[in-house]
Amino acid sequence: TGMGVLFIVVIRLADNFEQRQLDAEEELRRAAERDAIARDVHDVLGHSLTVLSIRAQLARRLIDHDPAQAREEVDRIDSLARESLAQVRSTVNRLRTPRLVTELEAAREALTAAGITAEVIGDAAPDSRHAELFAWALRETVTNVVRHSQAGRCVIQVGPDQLRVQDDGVGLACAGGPEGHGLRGLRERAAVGGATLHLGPAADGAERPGTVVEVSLR
Amino acid sequence: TGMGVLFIVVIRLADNFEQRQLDAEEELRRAAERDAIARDVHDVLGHSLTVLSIRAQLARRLIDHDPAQAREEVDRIDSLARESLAQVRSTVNRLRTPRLVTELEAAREALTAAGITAEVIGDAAPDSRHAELFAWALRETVTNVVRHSQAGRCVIQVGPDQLRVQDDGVGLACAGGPEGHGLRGLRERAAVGGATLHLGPAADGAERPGTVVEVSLR
Amino acid sequence: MNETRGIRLLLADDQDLVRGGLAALLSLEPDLEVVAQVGRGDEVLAAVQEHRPDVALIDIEMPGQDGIEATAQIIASEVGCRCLIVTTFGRPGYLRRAMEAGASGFVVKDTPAEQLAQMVRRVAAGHRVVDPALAADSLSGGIDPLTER
Ligand SMILES: Nc1ncnc2c1ncn2[C@@H]1O[C@H](COP(=O)(O)OP(=O)(O)OP(=O)(O)O)[C@@H](O)[C@H]1O
Ligand SMILES: Nc1ncnc2c1ncn2[C@@H]1O[C@H](COP(=O)(O)OP(=O)(O)OP(=O)(O)O)[C@@H](O)[C@H]1O
Ligand SMILES: [Mg+2]
Ligand SMILES: [Mg+2]
Ligand SMILES: [Mg+2]
Repeated sequence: TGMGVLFIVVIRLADNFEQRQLDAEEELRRAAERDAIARDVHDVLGHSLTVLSIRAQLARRLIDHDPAQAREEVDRIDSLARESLAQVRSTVNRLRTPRLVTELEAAREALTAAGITAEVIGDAAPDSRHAELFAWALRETVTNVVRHSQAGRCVIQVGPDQLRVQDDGVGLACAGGPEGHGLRGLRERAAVGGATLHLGPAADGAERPGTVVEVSLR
Repeated sequence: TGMGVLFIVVIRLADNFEQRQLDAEEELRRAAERDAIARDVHDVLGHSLTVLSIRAQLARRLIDHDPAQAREEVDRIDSLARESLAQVRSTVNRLRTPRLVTELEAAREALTAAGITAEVIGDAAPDSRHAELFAWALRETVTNVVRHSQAGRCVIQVGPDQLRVQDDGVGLACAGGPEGHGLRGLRERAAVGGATLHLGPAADGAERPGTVVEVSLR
Repeated sequence: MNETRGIRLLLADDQDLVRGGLAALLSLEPDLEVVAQVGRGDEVLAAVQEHRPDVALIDIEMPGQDGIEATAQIIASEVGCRCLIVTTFGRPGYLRRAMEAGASGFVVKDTPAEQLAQMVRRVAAGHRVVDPALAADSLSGGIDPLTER
C-alpha cells in the first residue's frame, strides 16, 4: 500500500492547494462585493445628504427675503430625501439573501396586495446554487412587475433549469425607464451563475404587449 | 493497491463532506454579515431620511404663516442631514475590507493629524486571516483614540498573535460613552476569528489612566 | 358621533419628529383632526378606546408591542376604528401580518402629505390601500424581523 499512501498524500496536497485557491478567490469576491456596496451607499447617500444640508442652509437664508424661492428649496429637499430613501430601500433589499421558497411566497403576496393576479406553476426544484440565482431573479422581476407593469396578471414558472416571469402589462418600452440596477445586477448574476437572461414582450404586436423575463441555465 | 484506492476514496469523501459543511457554514456567515449590514443601513438611514422628508413638507407649509418656525424646521433638517452623513461615513468604513499594511499607515496619519504622537512597534506579520481581524481592530481602536481619548501619544504593537493599542488619554470611564457599534462589532469579529478582546486602563490609578485594547489569538 | 363630520385620527409612532410632523401636516387638512398621539405600541388600544378616532395611523416598530399586534387588538375590540399601517420599510412578513391583523392599509411614512391624507379618506370610507412599492419591498429576504437586535 506504499503507492496508495503516496497517492493519498499527493491528492490531499492537490486538494489542499485547490482549496486554498478557492478560499482566496472567495475571500476576494466577498471583499469586492462589500466594497461595491460600500461605494454605492457612500456615493449615493453621501452625495444626497451633503446636498440636503447645503440646500437647507440656503433655504434658511431665503425664508425672509424670498419665500417663493425658499419654498422651492424645501420642496427639493423633500424630493431628494424621498429619492434617497427609495435607494436605501433597494440597497437593503439587494443585500438580503433570498431563499427561493420564501421568495415565491413573498412574490405571490406582493402581487396580490398590488391587485395583480398571481399564478405560480412548478415548484422550487433546482439545486441550491441555482435556487439562489432564481430567488434573486424572482425578486427583481416581481418587484419590476409590481412597480412598472400595471399588469392585471402575472405568471411565474419555475423549472429545474428555467425561471420565467410573464405579465400582461404595458411592456418594457412603454414603462420607459432606462435599465436600472435591477436588470443590470440580474444580468451579471446570471452570467456568474452560468445562466442567460432573456427579456422581451410577452405578446408581440399587442397594444399591451406585457413583459416576459426568462433566466435559463445553459 | 486496492486498500490504497479505498483509502483515497474514503478520504476524498470525508474531505468532500467537510468541504460541503464549510461551504454551508461560510454561506450562512456571509448571509448573516450581509443581513447585519442591511439592518445597519436600514436603521441608521431609513429613519433619518423619513424625518427629513416629513420635516421638509412641514417647513414648506410654515414658510408663509410662521417664518420663525420654518427657520427652526430648516435648521433641524440641516443638522439631521449632517448627522446622517457622519453615520453614512462610519457605516461605509465598516463595510470596506481593510488591509493591515494600509491600515497601519492610515492609523499613523490619522493620529498625527489629530496631534497625537504615533509609535508603531512590530510589523504586519500575522497570516492573512488574522491580518484582516487586526486591520479591523486597528481601525476601530484608532478611531476611538482619535475621537474619545484626548491622548498625547498612542503606541501600536503588532505581533503574529497580538495587536495592542495603548493611549495616555482620559481613559474609558471618563469618556463616558456607552459601548457603541465599534467595540461591540469588534468583540463579535474577534470571537468569530478565535481571538479575545481585552479593554482596560493603561496605567491603573493614574489621573489620566489612558486606555489599552488588546486583541489576542487564543 | 362627531358633529363636525371631520375624520378623527390617532397617530402612533415612537419617533417624536415623525409623529409631530405628521400630526402638524395632517391637521392642515380641513377635514382631518388629530385627536390623540401615542409613542408606544402598548398604549394604542387604550387611547383608541378613550378618544374614539375613525382612523388610526400606526407605525410598526414601536416599544412595548408592535403596531401589527396593536392593530389586531383594535380590530378585536370592535370599536369601529380602521387601521392604516404607516411604516418606513417593508420587511418580510409585515404586509401579510398586517393584512391578517385586519389593517385597512399599508403605506410608507414618507408618502407626500396630500396623498397620505387622501389614503386616510379612502380608508375612512371603507376602502383598502396598499402602496405597491412597499408591497414590492416586503418581498422576503434574510431578515427576520423577530431577530432584529
Ligand atoms: N415587468 C415590467 N413591465 C414594464 N416595464 C418594466 C418591467 N420590468 C422592467 N421594466 C422597465 O425596465 C426598466 C429597468 O428595470 P430595472 O429593474 O433595471 O430598474 P428599475 O426597476 O427602474 O430600478 P431598480 O434599480 O430599483 O430596479 C424599468 O424602469 C421599467 O421601465
Ligand atoms: N481610547 C479611548 N479613550 C477613551 N474612551 C474610549 C476609548 N475607546 C472607547 N472609548 C469609550 O468607549 C465608548 C464606546 O466605544 P465604541 O467604539 O464602542 O463606540 P463609539 O466610538 O462611541 O461609537 P461608534 O459606534 O461610532 O464606534 C466610547 O463612546 C468612549 O466613551
Ligand atoms: Mg427594478
Ligand atoms: Mg468607536
Ligand atoms: Mg418606530
